[in-house]
Amino acid sequence: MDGYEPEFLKRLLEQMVLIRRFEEKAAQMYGLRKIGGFCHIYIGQEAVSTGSIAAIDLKKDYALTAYRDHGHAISVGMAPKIIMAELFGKITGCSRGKGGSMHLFDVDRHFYGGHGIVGAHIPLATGVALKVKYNNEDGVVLCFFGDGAVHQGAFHESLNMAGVWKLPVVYICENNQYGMGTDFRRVSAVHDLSSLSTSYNMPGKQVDGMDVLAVYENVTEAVKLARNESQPSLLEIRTYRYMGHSMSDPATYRTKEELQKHKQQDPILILKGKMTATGAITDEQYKQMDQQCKQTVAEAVEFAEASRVPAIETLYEDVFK
Amino acid sequence: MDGYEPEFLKRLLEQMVLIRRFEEKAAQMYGLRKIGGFCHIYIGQEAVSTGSIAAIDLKKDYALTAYRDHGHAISVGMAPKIIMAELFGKITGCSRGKGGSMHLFDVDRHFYGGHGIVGAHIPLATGVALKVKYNNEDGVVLCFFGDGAVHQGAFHESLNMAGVWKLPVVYICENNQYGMGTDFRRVSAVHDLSSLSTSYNMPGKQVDGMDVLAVYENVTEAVKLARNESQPSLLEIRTYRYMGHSMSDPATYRTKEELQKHKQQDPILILKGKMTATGAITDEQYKQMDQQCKQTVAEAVEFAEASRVPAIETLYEDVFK
Amino acid sequence: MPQITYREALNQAIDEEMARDERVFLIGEEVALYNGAYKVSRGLCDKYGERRVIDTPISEGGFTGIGIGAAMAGLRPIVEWMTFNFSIQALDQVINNAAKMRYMSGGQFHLPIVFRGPNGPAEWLSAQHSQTLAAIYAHVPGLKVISAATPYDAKGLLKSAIRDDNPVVMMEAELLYGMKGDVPGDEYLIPIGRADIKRPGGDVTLITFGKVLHIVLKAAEALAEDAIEAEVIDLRSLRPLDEDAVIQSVSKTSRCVVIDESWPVASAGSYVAHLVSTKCFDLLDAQVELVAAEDVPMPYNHQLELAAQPSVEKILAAVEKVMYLD
Amino acid sequence: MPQITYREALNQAIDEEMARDERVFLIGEEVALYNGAYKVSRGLCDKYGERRVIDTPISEGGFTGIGIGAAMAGLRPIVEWMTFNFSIQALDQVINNAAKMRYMSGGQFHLPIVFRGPNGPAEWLSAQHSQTLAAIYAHVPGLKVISAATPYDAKGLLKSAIRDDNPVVMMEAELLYGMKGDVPGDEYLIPIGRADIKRPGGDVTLITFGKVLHIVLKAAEALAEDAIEAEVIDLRSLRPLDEDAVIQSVSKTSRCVVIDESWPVASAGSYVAHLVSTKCFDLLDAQVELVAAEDVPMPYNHQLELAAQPSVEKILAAVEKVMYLD
Ligand SMILES: Cc1ncc(C[n+]2csc(CCOP(=O)(O)OP(=O)(O)O)c2C)c(N)n1
Ligand SMILES: Cc1ncc(C[n+]2csc(CCOP(=O)(O)OP(=O)(O)O)c2C)c(N)n1
Ligand SMILES: [Mg+2]
Ligand SMILES: [Mg+2]
Repeated sequence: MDGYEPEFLKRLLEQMVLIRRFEEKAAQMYGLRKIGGFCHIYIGQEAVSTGSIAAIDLKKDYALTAYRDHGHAISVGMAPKIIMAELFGKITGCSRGKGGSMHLFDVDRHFYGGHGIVGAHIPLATGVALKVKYNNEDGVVLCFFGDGAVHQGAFHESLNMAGVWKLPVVYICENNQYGMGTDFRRVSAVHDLSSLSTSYNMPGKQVDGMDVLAVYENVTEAVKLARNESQPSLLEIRTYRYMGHSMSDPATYRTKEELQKHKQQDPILILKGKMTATGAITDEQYKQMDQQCKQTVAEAVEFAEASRVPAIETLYEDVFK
Repeated sequence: MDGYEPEFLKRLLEQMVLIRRFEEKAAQMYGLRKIGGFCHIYIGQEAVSTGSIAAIDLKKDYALTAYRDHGHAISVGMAPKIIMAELFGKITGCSRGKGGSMHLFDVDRHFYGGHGIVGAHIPLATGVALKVKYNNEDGVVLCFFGDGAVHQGAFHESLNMAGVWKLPVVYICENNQYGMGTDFRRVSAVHDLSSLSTSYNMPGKQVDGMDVLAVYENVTEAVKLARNESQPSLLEIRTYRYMGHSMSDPATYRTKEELQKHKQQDPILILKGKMTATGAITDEQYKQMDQQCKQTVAEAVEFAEASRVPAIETLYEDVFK
Repeated sequence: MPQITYREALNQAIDEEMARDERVFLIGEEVALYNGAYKVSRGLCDKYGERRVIDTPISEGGFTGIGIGAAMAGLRPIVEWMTFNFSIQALDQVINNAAKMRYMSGGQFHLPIVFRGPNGPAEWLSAQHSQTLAAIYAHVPGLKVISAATPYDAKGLLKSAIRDDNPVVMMEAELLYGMKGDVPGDEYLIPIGRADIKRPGGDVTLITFGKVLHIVLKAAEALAEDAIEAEVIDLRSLRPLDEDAVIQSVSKTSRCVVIDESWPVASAGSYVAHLVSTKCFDLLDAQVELVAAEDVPMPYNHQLELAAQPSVEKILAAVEKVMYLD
Repeated sequence: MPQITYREALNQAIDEEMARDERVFLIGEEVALYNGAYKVSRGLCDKYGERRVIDTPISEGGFTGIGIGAAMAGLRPIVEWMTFNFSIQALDQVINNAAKMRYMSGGQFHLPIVFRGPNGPAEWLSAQHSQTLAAIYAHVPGLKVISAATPYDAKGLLKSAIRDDNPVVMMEAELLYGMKGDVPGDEYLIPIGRADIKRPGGDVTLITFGKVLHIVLKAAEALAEDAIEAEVIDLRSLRPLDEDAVIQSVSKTSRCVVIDESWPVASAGSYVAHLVSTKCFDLLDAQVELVAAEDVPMPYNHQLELAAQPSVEKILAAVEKVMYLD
């Protein structure tokens, strides 16, 4: 905690709370059938997108992730109402109601999605890093993916090329222990996923993903390597998702005890605890912060509700430039 | 050399000479346009197929490789004339003139190809190993591929599953230093390819591929692991091809000196040298052996020449059983 | 006759064939402990164990190829793709290995393997998760390609596919899994390569396959109210294609609409339309119309999503055209 | 006008566009130090260096996706596939990412990227190395799909493709790389989406694209000896398709044969045949015939290999059918 500005800590805390409240609301709206399809909730993992993206400068840096992308979208600074409108399939959504939950994008904030095919965005992120290096820019790319994605050929091919070409990219495996219903240990020949980095001649490290400051510090280190030495790396950030894989998954493959155990490592509680201990925040201030987040999310729903559905003609738009 | 039966050594030597003579003839026939398309010559690498396949029992074991497959076909015991007829596109060829140089098969000898898409046969070999384990058989599978193939996603996906499921397979990377015109160091983030095994929780080892006995011994070890403990492993067998990638490649990407240097490590000369030193073979016997091989190859050409081309109706055969 | 769901019908087919033949096994993501992403394999792991119901990592190319290798070596794998969208990652294995191995080995191998899973759009899934990939598989010689629109067909076709000694791609549909229908208790097989007349009629032939059959039947009912009797042909198999059944029907009706929820260009539907136009040139009283998906990626918003797909209205409009009622 | 090879025409196109726009780069296997497996990129690495001409590992899915990511971020990659056979490994990247990214982001991204390489059979290569994959790409909305049959078209189309702000798949042909033809010294572009009449005629329309154009032209010459004037239309672009050009020609000739060296089922050729049959129903004097590859994997033996492909004889037989001369 030493050396952190209270304002910075508050920003991290507030962002995590905002994600939590947003996701609770999204789940609720899904139940009300305002949102359809696959909806993957980020609750439990808030520290990962928050701590990681706090370590980069989106004016020059980039972030990409898979379909469990609401948290990242909030972390890059997208307005919750624009995200909620997208989940509602409204024309005011970031993707004009065409992408939905899995396909959030904000080109101006350098948030390049929001991708649905497991592992298939890893080459894309690597290509963005190639562009940064090609243009001799000062940027780095954060590429987020799940523990399930590391067994895709795309992971291997991308990391090898990033290793050969020394691209400025940080590969962040959000190991939330499960790929859908599968415990990652059942499908991975090695259980320390950070060790996969050795095949690509890059550093690899396991990070506690429930501690947003640990995430921030380790990503900051990896970003420095990428920025200053164009050295890619792989971080395995150990985290946990509280809800099922998607809204349709009852998550019967794990015990209540396991879930409870992890909830005691709640990323919001941990940071809040540290901050109250050092006086960086009072209970009153926290309540106010939480209230504010709830308010923001409620307004997001109002906005989404009030927005129009896309006109049928838009079906034929956005195919080509 | 200790402990080897002279007959065994002679068999290895003869097989390598037969492959060499066969390949010289194939190259010549390609020049005469008796053979068309892509033709990948194995000269320089004879010790790999010879030493490896000598370590298995094809009654219960299996072998698969890529398109540079003439050597393996001879090592599993396919008749040179059947192979040559296939290269000539004749109906008497192992694949009825439909497969050609890249697609040699002998189902009875458990030689499952002969495959043209780089890396794509690695899952197939893994699947054969799955069958062995499924049926609780005593077999093992040798899966050969080049240094270029390890950067395919298929390699990564297959080795992970073999590692998780403990399949009886030995992955043999024939590192002949080049994938087509590309020095493998230019496209691989790590230069010790055997080290890729660590990502899959399996042993990995580099082996001198110009020494047929080193190949034999190391593959024997790996086969034992696979057979007795159902433990897969990865061998990087370091070898060198004397000719271009295929018949159309002048191989200008390497120096004459480099080629000469490697030719001094010729696998045939090395074994022959050891055998003459210990008296396991005389110069006269070697000449006779060589003569016999040349004769076999000449007869193979005669057979191929005399064979009929497939009738046009065969175009529609072999699509379905 | 017992009424069961499409999902249960598939489950029974797999279960019966696994009981019948020890070489049959199921492999794919979440098929074992999770009982299948769409619960098609419910109970099978409990019954047959993890040796014969195998959960894989998310490695479509890899486990599809592993299935093919196992088939070369004599097993009879059923490879489940969680959805066909993900099968594109395995396409090289299917096209270059499964479809060609027998041919390029001069007949030395045969490949008794089934690739199956839900194909086509469900709801609110956007572009990457809502694709109908029938055309790609139908294009490739060396494959058999089938599609079931009812629980009855699902069971009978899947059992035939599992017993077939050649690679069979079977297309199911997420939105059909819950559909109920009559399925006999006694064993039956449906031969691969035969179309099925799902509704007889003499005025116009409607040719289709897969999930979209059900809206075609609705359109046929609407037409019947106007005294137009549509014959609805469910191809059931795209490869081999039952050309005779198609030609026979069009010989009778002289008018034809093909309905395929795939994109229109280079699709199975457009091929069938071409075939009818060519083979029945002298019989046709009107052009053959194709009702296909709109030629755009699939959007997320549900209204747009529906607008992108064939509908009763679009089918009726096409029928009006070929009957010169418009 | 200077006579140069098809290979040189492609090389000039890339060279000129790289000189013109710093964002254009070439990536693929063996494109740099080896100067290309088929020498299309000869000299470009010497001229532009390894920053802009990038050799990759054998990782089709990976480097294709890297190209797409680079395009999302503002570069203009040319991805070379050594042959289209290997592009199946990259198909998920093309279909699910390149073709859909703009759409599913609601227009936030555009993807100025070209995927190119030789498509279709060469000689003596057997099943895995001799595929014509036009149908698969033509099926997918969000892509532009073009094919050049002459050096002139190769240069003009490739330059347009590189300047296009959308993903363009360009199909070349190994057996055309050595072909010579007139190519102007001055810069020119050929618009994507327009067919080209390669031979005017009034008796029958022959529609084709790619390498097979040359045997179609031979067939047209043979027909001319019998006083049958065939109009030969080179589609040049399968997506978008120049429907007007096709309809206009058939309006004149009333007879049509489509020639496509792909397998017949669900092919671009069968789609065009369907389109003509439907749009020109009242104009046609005969059924539209399709000359395609035989519906089998490609064999190695050269006679069989030739028998599997469209030929002058097959085209003449089809023309005889549509002109009722058989
Ligand atoms: C190629 C592919 N295969 C299968 C799926 C279906 N699928 C969606 S998410 C998922 C699990 C992914 O797990 P993980 O990578 O750990 O990410 P998490 O959901 O835990 O964030 C699967 C199998 C898919 N989207 N893409
Ligand atoms: C997927 C795929 N990409 C590209 C090719 C073209 N190709 C054929 S061989 C080869 C080089 C392979 O090198 P390596 O694996 O080292 O084997 P070697 O030829 O040295 O035996 C390439 C690029 C192919 N056959 N398959
Ligand atoms: Mg996970
Ligand atoms: Mg090599």
